Amino acid sequence: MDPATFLAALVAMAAPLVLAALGETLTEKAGVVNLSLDGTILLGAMTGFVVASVTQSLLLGFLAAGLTGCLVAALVAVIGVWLGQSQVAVGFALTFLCRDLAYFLGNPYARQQGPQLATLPVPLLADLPFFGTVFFTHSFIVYLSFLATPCCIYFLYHTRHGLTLRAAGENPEGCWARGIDPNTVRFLATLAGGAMAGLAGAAFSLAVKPGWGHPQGCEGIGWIALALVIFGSWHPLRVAAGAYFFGLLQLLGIAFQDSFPGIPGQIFQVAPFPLMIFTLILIHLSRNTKNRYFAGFVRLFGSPPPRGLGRPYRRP
Amino acid sequence: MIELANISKNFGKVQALQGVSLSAEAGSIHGIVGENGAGKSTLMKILTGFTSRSGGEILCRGKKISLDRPSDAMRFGIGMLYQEPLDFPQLSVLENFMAGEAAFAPGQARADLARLAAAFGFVFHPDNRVETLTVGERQQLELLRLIHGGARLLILDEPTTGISERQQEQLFAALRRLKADGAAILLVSHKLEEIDSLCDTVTVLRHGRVAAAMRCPFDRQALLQAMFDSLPERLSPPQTATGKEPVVEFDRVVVTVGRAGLHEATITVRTGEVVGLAGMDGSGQAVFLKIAGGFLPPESGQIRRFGRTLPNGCGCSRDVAFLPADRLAEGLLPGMTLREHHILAARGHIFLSAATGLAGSRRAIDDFNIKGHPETTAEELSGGNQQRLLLSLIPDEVRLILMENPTRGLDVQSADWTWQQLHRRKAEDGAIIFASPDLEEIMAQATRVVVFYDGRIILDTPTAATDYHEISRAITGEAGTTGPSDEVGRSGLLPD
Amino acid sequence: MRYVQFMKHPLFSRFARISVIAGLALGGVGLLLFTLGISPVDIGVTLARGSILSLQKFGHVLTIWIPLLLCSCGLLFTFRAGLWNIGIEGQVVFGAIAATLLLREENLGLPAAATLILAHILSFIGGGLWAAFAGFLKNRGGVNEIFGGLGLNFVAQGLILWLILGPWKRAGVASMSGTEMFARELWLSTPPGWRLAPAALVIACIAFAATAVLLGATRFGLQIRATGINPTAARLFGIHPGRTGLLAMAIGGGLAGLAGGLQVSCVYHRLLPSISSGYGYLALLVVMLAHYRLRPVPAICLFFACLAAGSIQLPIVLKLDSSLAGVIQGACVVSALLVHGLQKRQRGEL
Amino acid sequence: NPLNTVAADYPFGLLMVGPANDHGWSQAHFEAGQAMEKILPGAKMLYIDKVNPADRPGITIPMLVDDLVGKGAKLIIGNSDDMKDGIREAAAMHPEVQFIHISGDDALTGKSGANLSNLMGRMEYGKMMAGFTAAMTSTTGKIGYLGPLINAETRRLAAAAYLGARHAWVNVLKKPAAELQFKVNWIGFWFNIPGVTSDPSLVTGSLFDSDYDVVISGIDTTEALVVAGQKKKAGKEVWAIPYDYQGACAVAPEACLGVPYFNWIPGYTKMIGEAMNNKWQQQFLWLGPDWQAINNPDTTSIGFMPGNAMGDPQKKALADFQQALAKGLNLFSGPLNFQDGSTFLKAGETATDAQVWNLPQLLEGIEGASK
Ligand SMILES: Nc1ncnc2c1ncn2[C@@H]1O[C@H](COP(=O)(O)OP(=O)(O)OP(=O)(O)O)[C@@H](O)[C@H]1O
Ligand SMILES: Nc1ncnc2c1ncn2[C@@H]1O[C@H](COP(=O)(O)OP(=O)(O)OP(=O)(O)O)[C@@H](O)[C@H]1O
Ligand SMILES: [Mg+2]
Ligand SMILES: [Mg+2]
Repeated sequence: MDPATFLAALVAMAAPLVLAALGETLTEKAGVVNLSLDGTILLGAMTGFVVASVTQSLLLGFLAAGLTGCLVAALVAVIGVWLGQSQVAVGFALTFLCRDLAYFLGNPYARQQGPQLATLPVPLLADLPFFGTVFFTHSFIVYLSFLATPCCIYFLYHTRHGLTLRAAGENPEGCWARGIDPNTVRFLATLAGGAMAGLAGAAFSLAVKPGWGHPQGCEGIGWIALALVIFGSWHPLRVAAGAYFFGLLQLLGIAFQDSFPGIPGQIFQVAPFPLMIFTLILIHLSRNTKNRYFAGFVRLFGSPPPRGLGRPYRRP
Repeated sequence: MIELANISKNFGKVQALQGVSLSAEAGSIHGIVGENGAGKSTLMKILTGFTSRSGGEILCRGKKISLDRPSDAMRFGIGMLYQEPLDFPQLSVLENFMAGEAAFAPGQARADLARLAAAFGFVFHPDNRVETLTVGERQQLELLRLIHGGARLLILDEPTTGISERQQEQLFAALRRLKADGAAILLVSHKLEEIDSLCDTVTVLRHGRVAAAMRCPFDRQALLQAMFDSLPERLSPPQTATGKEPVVEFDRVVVTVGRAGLHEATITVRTGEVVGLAGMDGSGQAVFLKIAGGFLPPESGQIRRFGRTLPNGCGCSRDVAFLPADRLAEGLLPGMTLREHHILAARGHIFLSAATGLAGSRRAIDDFNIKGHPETTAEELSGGNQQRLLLSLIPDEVRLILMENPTRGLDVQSADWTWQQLHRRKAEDGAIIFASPDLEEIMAQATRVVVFYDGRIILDTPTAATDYHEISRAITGEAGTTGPSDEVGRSGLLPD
Repeated sequence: MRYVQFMKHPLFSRFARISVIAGLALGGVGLLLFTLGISPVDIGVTLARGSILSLQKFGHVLTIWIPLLLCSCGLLFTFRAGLWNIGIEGQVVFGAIAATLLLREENLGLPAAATLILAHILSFIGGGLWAAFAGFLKNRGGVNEIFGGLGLNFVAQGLILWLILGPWKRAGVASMSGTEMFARELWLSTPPGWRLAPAALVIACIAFAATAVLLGATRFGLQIRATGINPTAARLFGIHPGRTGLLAMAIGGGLAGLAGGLQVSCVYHRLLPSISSGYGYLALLVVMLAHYRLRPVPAICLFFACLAAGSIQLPIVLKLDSSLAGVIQGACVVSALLVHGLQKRQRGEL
Repeated sequence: NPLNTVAADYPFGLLMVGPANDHGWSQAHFEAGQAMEKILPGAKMLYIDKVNPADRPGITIPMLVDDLVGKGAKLIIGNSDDMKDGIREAAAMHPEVQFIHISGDDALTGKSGANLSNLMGRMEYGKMMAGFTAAMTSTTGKIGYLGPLINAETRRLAAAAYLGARHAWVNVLKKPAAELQFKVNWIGFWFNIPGVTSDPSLVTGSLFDSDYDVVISGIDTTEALVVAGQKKKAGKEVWAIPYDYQGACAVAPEACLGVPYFNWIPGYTKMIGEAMNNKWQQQFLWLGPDWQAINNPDTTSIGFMPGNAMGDPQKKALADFQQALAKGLNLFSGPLNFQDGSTFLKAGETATDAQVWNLPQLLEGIEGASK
């Protein structure tokens, strides 16, 4: 197939993953691990589809999905941030609660016809020779995923609130000493991340894999997103790159199915995880090494996690 | 300018502050001194709203103000340099400088940082990560940030622990300048010469209460008096024959952890010795003990225990016992009962029943009269009883006992009793090394005193050959006798 | 928030807490059903009918209870050592693979019984090694056991897919529906009329007893606990935190692997991609709900197993989706966390 | 004739591998089962859907059979090749109950007792029509086949589709056989199991993106048609041919060329009817279309429902093709080679049922894995 269509397919299929992974990046930058991503995405996909097909309004569908994501995230934040319980525990429990809730509530709407997001080519740009096809012939959610990365970077590294957010994840005490309540920051960051995960869900059920069912087809994406955040070592650019890289792997997996009959294509679906572990090991070694060049080299594509990640803050 | 009216604070059952009052005047530097755990930091943190207070009021220019959170304090121009730097190591200098500011203007901030740094003679690369800075530089950065934030009342909590002479000069110059500009400064310090050279007034805290308040020039004697409990007249140290064979040998040991780390420590402790480590918190005693115990590998230099070079990693060998200062956090297993502690400490016992170790722990409870029963969990014990428990866990075959604040939180007679226990414990061929903020204790129990200052062994002498004043002076940094440590090592062996 | 005051009460006992948690969870789900116009009572009755009200169905409940209990025991070891072994799912899979390695061999020349015993030992070792690997990554590679374990779960999943579609596929067939069935004599024997192998039940009970003894009544168990509570202090007692943690991981993984072995030897009689049936993850929920204590585990496992087995009746009888079971399980755990957190507040620890 | 004898209350169980509303394989069975309740007075269906280890972890066929039998089921249908082992085991456990295993052949191979029969439709014809339509429609001459797992049945059907396509290409359109590309992509199971199978949407998408403009679905669910519909909306000239279920086109009519489907009513009526009247005997039924009325729900076992997207010329050509088949045209006739080049049928030979049923390999001219 010609590269343009290939890349177009790639960016389209990676769109929800990018959104979810970036959302989680925001959350973790603020020092909170929201492990419930996989469930959130499914629940978002379900609400998005159901609301959209009941109200026949895609907009409402996406809004509902985002809101659902917020709600789940709020639970994580209340229990994991304010009640000081293990964020991993609550996130994990919610993963499964949300997944099954989605299947249960969505069952009556399973495999029904619902509205789909139409592609809207950008008037002039779409006619560009190569880039037109790759970038400007998609649905709005894909455009959103394009915008998400720069927006995230701008927010995190070029705005006051972004700085505050990173500060809260880095050292909550220091944040508090500077007159900012880290728990509030964390709460908001978690909500934001959850909302993006919810949107990602709707992106599946209304655009990428239209429709709802058991399975919907986006199962497991949440875990991938979590892995990508680490693989991209908490930098939006690297995380997004990781998401596209993952998409690439999957498409190649299909393309080469015949070339390597020995290797089932779906093996490529687990590729991000070994990579994630590898990244973590590298970062660890670079931390403990005396060799400054190696350390510097690793810093290029890997940085340590926020210092306060997963550590609840309580005022003395 | 700002006034604190009988502030009190308790952490759970620990009463950190009781009815403390003090005031800071514009254009003056106010010193706060006191032994470790006196409540200095807590008081300051309350003034910045970092810590909530249990009682008392804060007044600004005479009228009560509500000051419950740092943001309030910032509105009143109160800024604090915390004892343990509260900055963001992985963020850049510039970001640290900007964090928490109302406006976000990197360009502007960069310029301001450069300007201020120049004005105070500091040097910063705005884009370096803060974790690459030294403690001193991090403090300087914080200071500039506070000034930039328009702080009119500056609080500095032990700003000079672990920074170089030069940085100290720079810092003091800066402080004098700020004072001249009419800022009010609260300076927490353990180093009396700093107080002397900088402060106009000083308040002494002890056990969370104001022990004294003075104006400069200070009577050093009275100050020490107020800081530490009543000055003892020379007690005669216990007469224990100092054997010849070495128990612990340090040879040019260097580490850089802790507030001050340890610089080229060389010392030999021989059988029969009871060595008291004096010095302000974080001057190196704790690190010294951890290394001797084998819990912290030295970065350079050599350690031999009983003539054998230590293997790195877990130093757990059955002839050494270590009693850490923070009992619950480092020494005991909260949630586990006394019985379980004793089972773990003792040998044998593969399979356990409800009765296992019961007799043992009962005996220990009686011997060390711990106020608890075998099924009491460690965190339920009071501070003193936790210490008793730790003592009771020392195995019999132990030849070297290492202790941080062995009698912290013990009343007088149980302290004495504890020491009897310890001396009895110390086999003829063993030794005890302990750190204590309480000079009285050192003078009374140690056969040899080693004083640490900024990670260096500044004084090392038989107790008999020194006196209280020399030691307390050495503790605050002014030592006549900073001889080369190997010679000091020998001096430790002088028969008295 | 009535139950908050309730919790302030000094007499707030464990029993009271349990009832609060259950009330919160079941009440919540009940409310949901009610708003959907479904009668919670019908649901309850159907679930009960489908699980405990018939001997045969109870057999099915037990077939779920066994692997669930094994995994939960494994998790008790790791949680005691302060490790969050989310990698347990992969350890179950690995155990299953290890057992299959032996069971699919036609001409091994061993008596069936010996093969079976060997296979289960192998499954224990397989799971143990996979877990130890996660522990090793933590100790040496600084990879947090949560992310490491999660990663290894998916690696194991990839491995099993490759085996089933590659080296171990049926002759002329390439299907995710699994490998060839094992020879009849290599099925863990079930008496006529029974629906589960008594041997499996015995293994599970022994495993639980062993866990109880090891953790509750041996020096080793005490050392694991010490490591989990306070590694720094543990070293003062002559314990190597790293090593002890690794050992705990290995044992925990081994039990999970055993569960996987039983899945192939007496439930499916072949290896399939979803061999773990998600029991590893479910066990994590069980142990969380038990608040990491040993005693409640068998009961909670039974409760969860009943839900899982009974939920089959929902589509048949009430035309509802079975996933309601998962909703109830999840709701229980979340409300447990909520209650524990609120209590922490009450105690002023926050 | 079993139809006009009123039997007593007769519950029968239906185990469906997928959801009862999958617009595919399982729904076809489900609706046939419902029809039984009308056609055979007294017959009453008990059903469980999503019967597969991924959707129902820890639940095995014997367990479910126990349950259905407990609810009084006298006959049980297992509708998936995936259930072969389970049904065999359950049949051994419950000799008093009759079992119908769809798409299996235990009754032929004698791997099971007398209480287990097999039922299947001669879908090769349907697939031939699908392939035929695809080739008649394709502008690029590249036809994709979205395969499930690989076994004799799926090889048989893929091959049939290919033969139909080649017939259209060579004998109707008179184009050189070499210009026809026919590629099979297997996903690994009958429907998408995330993380286990390849994602059918992605596979279909990548087929369309590499200029395969018609995709014939061999899996139970409708992803292929959904994706085709999306691409159509995005302005791409592509089509899909779903599978299994008469109403499958509804998912995206504008992209649907038609659907070869199963109609299980005749088969069920015969087998269940006989069982109800205690005339059960073990048998292997492989029922074909009713060539007179290929879409007659009462008589035909497989059919082909033309879709909105099929052009009139294609419709006409298809009608002729169906005539020819009815007259006995057999596309499984030599010379035919296997994928590896070895001969399957020499010139003049025609394949026996057994040869077609157990097709060991794909045919020469088909891209894609054979095993
Ligand atoms: N967060 C806390 N939780 C519990 N107790 C605390 C906490 N912070 C301080 N304390 C206790 O309050 C008392 C005063 O502590 P504080 O840090 O103010 O002493 P300090 O005078 O600053 O000692 P140092 O000279 O070592 O800094 C000590 O007994 C300490 O153990
Ligand atoms: N975490 C706890 N849980 C239950 N009881 C506790 C806990 N901490 C302390 N107690 C009980 O409260 C009593 C008072 O504790 P506290 O530490 O104030 O004693 P104390 O006056 O400091 O005695 P000491 O002089 O020995 O330190 C202790 O005797 C102990 O039995
Ligand atoms: Mg202090
Ligand atoms: Mg006390």
